[in-house]
Amino acid sequence: MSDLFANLHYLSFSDGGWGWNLLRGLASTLQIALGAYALGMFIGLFGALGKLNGSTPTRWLLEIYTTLIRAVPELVLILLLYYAGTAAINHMLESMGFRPIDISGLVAGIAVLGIVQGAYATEVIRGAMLAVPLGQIEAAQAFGMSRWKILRRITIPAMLPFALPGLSNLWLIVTKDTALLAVVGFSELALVTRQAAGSTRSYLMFFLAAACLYLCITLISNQLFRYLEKRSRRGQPELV
Amino acid sequence: MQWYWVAEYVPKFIDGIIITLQLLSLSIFFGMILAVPIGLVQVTGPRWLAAIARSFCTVIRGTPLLIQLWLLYYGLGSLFPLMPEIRESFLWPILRDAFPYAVLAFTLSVAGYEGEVMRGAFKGVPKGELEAARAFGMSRFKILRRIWLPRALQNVLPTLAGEFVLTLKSTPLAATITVFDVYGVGSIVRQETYRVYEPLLFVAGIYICLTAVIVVFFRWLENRVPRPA
Amino acid sequence: MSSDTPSDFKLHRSPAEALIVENIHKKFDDTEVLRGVSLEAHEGDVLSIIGASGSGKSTFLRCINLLEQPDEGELRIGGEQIKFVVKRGKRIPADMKQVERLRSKLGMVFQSFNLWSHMNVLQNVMEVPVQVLGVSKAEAQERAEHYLNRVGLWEKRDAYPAYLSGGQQQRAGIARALAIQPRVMLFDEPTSALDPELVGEVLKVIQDLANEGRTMILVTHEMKFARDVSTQVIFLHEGRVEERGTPQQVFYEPESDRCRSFVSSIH
Amino acid sequence: MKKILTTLAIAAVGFSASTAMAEVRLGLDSAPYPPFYEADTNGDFIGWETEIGDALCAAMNEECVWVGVAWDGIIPALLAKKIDAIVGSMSITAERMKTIDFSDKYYNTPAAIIAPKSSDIDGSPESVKGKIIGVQVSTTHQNYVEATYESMADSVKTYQDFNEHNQDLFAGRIDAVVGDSLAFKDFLESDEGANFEIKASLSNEEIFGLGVGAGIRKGEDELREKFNAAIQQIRADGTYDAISKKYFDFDIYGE
Repeated sequence: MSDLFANLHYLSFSDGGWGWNLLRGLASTLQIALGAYALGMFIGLFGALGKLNGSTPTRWLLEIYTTLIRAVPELVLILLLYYAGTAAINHMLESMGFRPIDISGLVAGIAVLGIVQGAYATEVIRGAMLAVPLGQIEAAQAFGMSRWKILRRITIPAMLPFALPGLSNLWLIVTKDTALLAVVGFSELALVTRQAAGSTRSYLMFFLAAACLYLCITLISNQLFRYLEKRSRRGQPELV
Repeated sequence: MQWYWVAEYVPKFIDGIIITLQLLSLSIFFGMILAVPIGLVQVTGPRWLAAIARSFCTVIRGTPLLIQLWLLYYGLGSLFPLMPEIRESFLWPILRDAFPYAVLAFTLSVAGYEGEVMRGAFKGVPKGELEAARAFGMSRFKILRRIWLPRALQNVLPTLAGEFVLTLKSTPLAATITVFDVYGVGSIVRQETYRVYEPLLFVAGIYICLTAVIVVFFRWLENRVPRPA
Repeated sequence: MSSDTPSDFKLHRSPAEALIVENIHKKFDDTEVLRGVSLEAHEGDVLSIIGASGSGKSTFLRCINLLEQPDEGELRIGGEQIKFVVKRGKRIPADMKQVERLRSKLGMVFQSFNLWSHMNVLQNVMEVPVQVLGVSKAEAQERAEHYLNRVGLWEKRDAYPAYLSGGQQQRAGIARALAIQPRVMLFDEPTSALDPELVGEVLKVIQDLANEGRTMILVTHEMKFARDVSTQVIFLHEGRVEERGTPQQVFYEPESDRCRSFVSSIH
Repeated sequence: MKKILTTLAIAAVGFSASTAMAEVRLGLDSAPYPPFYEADTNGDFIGWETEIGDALCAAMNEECVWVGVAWDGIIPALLAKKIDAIVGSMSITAERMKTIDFSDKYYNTPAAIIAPKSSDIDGSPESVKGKIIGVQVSTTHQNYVEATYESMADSVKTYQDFNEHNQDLFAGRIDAVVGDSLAFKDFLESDEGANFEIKASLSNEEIFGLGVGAGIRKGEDELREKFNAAIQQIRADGTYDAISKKYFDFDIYGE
């Protein structure tokens, strides 16, 4: 235990301390998480619309997508998409006569986690859209709103209160899933922690420090989502 | 795509599947045993105990499992040399092995997530049913055993399959602390054959099958247990 | 009212004492819900408690089997006095074992049925005899089937509560209470949660039980029913007994104005 | 919705901006492997091998960037064109040559087995009987352990990261570690490593190969030739020795 505190200077922000590096790792973690979350939402929104209104083949494809993604461990998916995904894209580009592109670790990380998030988001948003009373949408149709406008003005705002608990959960999942990118060597908080721990051999301290940083993200996010949920629920009685 | 290696590695994959299933069943078993009291004290326990249980759930759910796993394995491991007496103790053969750390980490994880689920489940049992049990003279413990707990478990049953699939999907992390589960065996194949995608696809296929088994099992279980409409 | 009933008195009244409640007070926060309510039931009595909503009649019934702890007052069930102690300013039963034993002599029927939804009807009825009274499974099943037959629910014994109508659920609830072979049956507005067309089947079962000579305490809104089955009617108002007597007295010759205007609704 | 679209737009711009392929991306293990390479507290890679790599790039007249990847995924990363060359202490072996090409060697140091000072392990297969041996995955050292020790030892544990088997050796979970003799130096000189020592130097050309070279995708002979030329050049002009002197007191190039 004394060991734990004797090495506290490794956490400092001055020379020889890993403080800044940990914060940089935290910044990459947040960057990936935000990017992947946004991508996941995007996929989720259109995935949900596709599942609800799409043609039969679309629905089948989406069903396969959500089922497979939710049945395979994230770690395996990340490795598969990380290595195979970029290779496949480049292969495709080359066969189409384009130059291969350099997909940075950041973009790859965002894409991989975003695709995983998308599967879960599709289900959450689909469920929420189903919970919106049909009458509200019919009313909008009756007043001559276009499909896109109905989606933007009525369906999305009306489903948000139903979707937010699930979506906030997804955000917490994606922030933690970023740690898996450490296994492919992407430099985010978990990997920086591992490097720092390996270099200084202060394993306990650095992993505790990282755990605290992740916990901070969670706690702050919880507050934020609580506020958002309250706002999105304006004009509605308490959900039971 | 080349699959020539599959036959050679089948025995290793079977070992890996056994390790994965052991990891899964042990951590779910111990995790649920912990989750029940963690959920219960948050609903009915003394305030200090409820606070401890709540903090436990927050910490477990708020930090990545990978970090928890490394913290337990490498973090605790770094303390052993400071305590030579541990190496003399009968526990050393257990503490030395990586598998128990994986079980511990996943158990705590299941306890944290399912503790939260159980809290909701206990809370969701209609007050009237508990009151009826009290009115007929059941003791507190008997009410818990005969009415409250079965009802709470019945409440969570539809969500359990999903939760267990999530646990299954997190077991590959154990490979990062030298436990050779299905994923770990897949990694060996990747290293030895220099094939990247095929072993990963094979591993993904195994997990899909395991997931299907869990889902089908719970569907069967659910059909055996009546649901209030 | 003496808590020491002389044996000659008992002989004189012939039926034995079943339940004696004395001077119950109950406060929720600062609201006094019960301000000294007493009641005496002997074997074979059917006591109806009537009153407006909020008059405290349900709370009173719940105090009898200590689902609520009375702040003051005494309870005797089958001649056994419940002991209380004061802990941290709260009056609580001294001996939970005693409470549990006495509760198992009171068959409670709830407004919202409160059947255990993870057990089928038969299991619901067998549960307390087996688990609390220590009756053997075989005997409990025999008993349960007997009482289910009584309430006309024998065919539904394997059904789960969620698949029964409200009236059937309440009849199952009555069978559950009967199966413990209680000293006293307690009914807490047994028909209030039912659709009007289902009220009749439940009232009929209760009526039969009354005719059989069971000791019952009944909190109800069904005035006509109370008038027809009761041996005694108690009118509660703001936590006090405003009027007490035979149905004839309470419904047709009430002394209190409040009672008169309340019961006028059934004429 | 607007926000989501904006974020996606930004991501797309970042995506297209990164399509330029001007620089050579040199891949190494993200995990520290001193004194050859490790990330410093700023997150930059430092060490003997990164200095040599920078010198090679200067000699080749190329812009280079260092990219940390997971060791067990470093060949897939090369094949997936996430990196252009592996400059991360990868030994040239026949097995790897089936999948990738190598430049000429740029260093060669012996492998070693380390164990507690009190241990009677002497490097022979008999001496590891009943012991647990740790080794990093996807290394020549792993191949050596499997070929030489696995049948005798209690078990072999493989690790993702060089430091993690050292940590487990320190924690007493394993009895010996096989790895690069120079890479052990840092550990053996630390407080944690004080109770351990090199028990034996291990040699087996067939397994350990001909030394460490830069790993390159098959078919990219032009880049390989450039590396070879650059290695010759820095050997000849004294750059190689100047860098090595800062880290080692002997010739790391080997005979």
